[in-house]
Amino acid sequence: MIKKTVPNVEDALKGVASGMTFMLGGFGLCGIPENAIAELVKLGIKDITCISNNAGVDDFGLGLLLQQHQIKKMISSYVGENDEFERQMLSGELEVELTPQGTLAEKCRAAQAGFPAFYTPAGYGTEVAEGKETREFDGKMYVLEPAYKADFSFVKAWKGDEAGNLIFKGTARNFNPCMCGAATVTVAEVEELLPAGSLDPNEIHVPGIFVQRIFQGTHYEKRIEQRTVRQKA
Amino acid sequence: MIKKTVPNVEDALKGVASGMTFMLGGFGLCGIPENAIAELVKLGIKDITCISNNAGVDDFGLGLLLQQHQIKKMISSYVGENDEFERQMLSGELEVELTPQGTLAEKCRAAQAGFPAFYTPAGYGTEVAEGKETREFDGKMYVLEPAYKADFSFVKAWKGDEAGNLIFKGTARNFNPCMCGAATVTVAEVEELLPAGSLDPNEIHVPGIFVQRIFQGTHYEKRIEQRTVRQKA
Amino acid sequence: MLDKNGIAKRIAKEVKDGYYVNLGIGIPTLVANFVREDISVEFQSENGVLGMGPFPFEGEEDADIINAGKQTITTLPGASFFDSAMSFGMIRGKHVDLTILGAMEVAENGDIANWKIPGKMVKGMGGAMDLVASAENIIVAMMHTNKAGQSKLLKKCSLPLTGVGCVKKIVTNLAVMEVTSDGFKLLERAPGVSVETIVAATEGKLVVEGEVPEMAS
Amino acid sequence: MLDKNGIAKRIAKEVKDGYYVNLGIGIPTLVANFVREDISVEFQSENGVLGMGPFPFEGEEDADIINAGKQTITTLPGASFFDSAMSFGMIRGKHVDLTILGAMEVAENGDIANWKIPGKMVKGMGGAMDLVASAENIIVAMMHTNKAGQSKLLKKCSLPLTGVGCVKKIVTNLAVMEVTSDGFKLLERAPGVSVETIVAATEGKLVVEGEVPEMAS
Repeated sequence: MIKKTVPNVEDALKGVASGMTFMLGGFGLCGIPENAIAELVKLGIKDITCISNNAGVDDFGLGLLLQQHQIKKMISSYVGENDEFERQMLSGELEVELTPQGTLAEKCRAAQAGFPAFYTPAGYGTEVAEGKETREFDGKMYVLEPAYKADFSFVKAWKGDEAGNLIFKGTARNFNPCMCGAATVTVAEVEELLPAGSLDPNEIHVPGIFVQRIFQGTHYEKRIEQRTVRQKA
Repeated sequence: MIKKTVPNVEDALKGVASGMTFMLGGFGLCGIPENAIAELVKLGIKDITCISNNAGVDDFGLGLLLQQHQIKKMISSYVGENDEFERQMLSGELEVELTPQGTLAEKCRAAQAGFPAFYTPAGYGTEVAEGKETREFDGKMYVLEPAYKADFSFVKAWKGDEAGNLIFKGTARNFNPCMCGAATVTVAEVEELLPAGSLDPNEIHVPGIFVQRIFQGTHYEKRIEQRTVRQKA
Repeated sequence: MLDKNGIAKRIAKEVKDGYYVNLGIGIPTLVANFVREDISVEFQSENGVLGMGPFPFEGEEDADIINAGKQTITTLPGASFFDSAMSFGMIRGKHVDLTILGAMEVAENGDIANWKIPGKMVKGMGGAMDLVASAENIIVAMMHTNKAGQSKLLKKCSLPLTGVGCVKKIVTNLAVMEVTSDGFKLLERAPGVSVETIVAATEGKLVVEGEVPEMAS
Repeated sequence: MLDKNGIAKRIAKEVKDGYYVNLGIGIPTLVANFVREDISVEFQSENGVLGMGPFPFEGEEDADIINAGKQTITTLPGASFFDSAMSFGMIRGKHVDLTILGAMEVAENGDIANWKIPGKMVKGMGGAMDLVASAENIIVAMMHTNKAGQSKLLKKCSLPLTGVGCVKKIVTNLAVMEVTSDGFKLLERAPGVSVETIVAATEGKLVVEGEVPEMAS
């Protein structure tokens, strides 16, 4: 068994530097790598490019990095929950590349699985396809989208083991599996870090081969963006 | 919940006909849809095209369909365990399309996920790439491979529920998940068919949306091709 | 004239037994409340869940179980969770039978715009571009006119597109329309709404053939 | 001269701490027996398992747990199972550090042929074409000559190729060679084998520089 555990978030993020490109898992605030983001804020590195479906909210998630003006460019599908984001974007401080959500997921998966590019129908005929190669297959038009290239992937799982194997909970899975192994270094933080052999090999969502470093996360806030309930009848 | 259960293999295979293209899960004899294959033999349909990583052995798996001369064409990556297969191929009775194993898996996944084609490095510079479009990305050469088109997918899982959700065991998973939803109709046979709600939604390998019909399989032989053991020390 | 619930209720009639349905944010989300109880339907949310149930009871919310609108949800028996790549595999691979979403503008050829107002608002397309580029069956739920009273059913969209020629049906507060090669074909009038009112509120070509029935309630 | 186990033992020295390794059928399978016990290595099998262990004890075989050679296997703590698409994602995505496989022919430019003898034998390429097209580090384990005594290290492969310019190193019963832009570079002689014997058994260009050491045992 190849051991991937590191003692803490500081060791897990060794090597991150200004100007790098990061992938960050999560959908909204669900399943985001809270510990890695907090450490990136602490490290104060600048000019980061972030590939993340969303940009957090003003005071949590990637919003924390936006507040500190650490992000140069965001690559996302939806950024509608963040006033500071909107301000920086409209003022031109922040570069933004909006990408269809399925395309974003697949550009990560392509990087993970060694595909240089893929054809998707999403965005054909829209400004998303401007300047991109398009092509017809069986009478339908597709856009050629290249795989992402990133320096680090930061993902968050529910359970993990020393071998780097990961299991996610509910919809906190989202982009996290697609981003594992899609960057030069994949750093996984988990709610529960277990010895090798604790997880059923049948139930593993991401095999450890896609993960370079894994650590036990702490102080998960797991904030809910839209608490929605129904009344008891 | 949308119910996918059918009472038996006869109902599960309604609509199969001579001349159709089928995908069949399994690697060697591991994880093959034994019940569906037996029923295809019984139905006696002819001129089938089979997409399956292997072609079974002389007297089991797809070998049973070969014996009856029901197969017109095999699309596989490895066919080296079957004398009758070799005889039919060399005599020209059987058409054979050999495809790299990873390409075969991805051609199924592409059909499942709505990708018309993809670029893979496998087979570049070999006869597998003859007549196919090739292309350079970042200094490396790739071959364009189209998604498969099939009428039925026959897969075999360990556990399944009424909603068509599937869980596989060990390496019997192999091509089965990639083939679900990759044909017009996906038929899953399972060792254990359970009521909806019996499976943990986190542990499902194939969501029921990719499966049209599911049934409780019977009499699994699960033959071992290469029984290999070590001696107790 | 219909309110938002009325629009959702009318669209719910388009949901058939055995359908997997993806509901967008806003009016589409309300559709789930009106689907007939004697048919089997499963709701997919592109953030990675199939078999969504109602919102949780107070105190039972789970931060790890949300829908694409970031709302806390529950799951029903037979539900499953999966990653974003597989989720969009379901969508792109046409396994989802019906997509219901909102729009800022729809053109008479089926073009849709719903993600960007240049210089004013850029929230992003989320999963909408994948959904409209893939689904065979796309219904738009929206008000017939915008807040300034201008028609949202146009000859040609003025805003950046989300998808081209993809919308099949539109249900607004005033009418039910089908997108045909001749333009918007008026199928039903909302209760108490005249054909003239609908014609006046529609900038794009509206095809009115014979007697247009009032929507059944 | 080395026997099959000797070849496997020599190749095992190429396996470094932290490597994920894919072993082909035949001699490569034997490599697992000789890997140093003080390093951490995981074996991947392309049919969908990472963390393979030894063969099971008699009576403990499980038909659902096999390797790519269809042999019954066991798994070690930290193992995982996955589908074929993900398995080849590991391979194509260069997550597997070392691939060891057999060959019928290797050319001096690194071409390899190992899946077909036209008109005689067509077993198929299995996962070999994916492996050789993707891996950065490919070692071939084979006999230096075929049963007819002809060299398997050629100027140019005569059989249909499995991959082009991909082999990095070759370990045979006679020698260890590296593929360079100048041809096969002789690195080590098998015990008791002279440079002359290796030269005579090699049809392709063999680069011999200075004193070629005998393999350390």
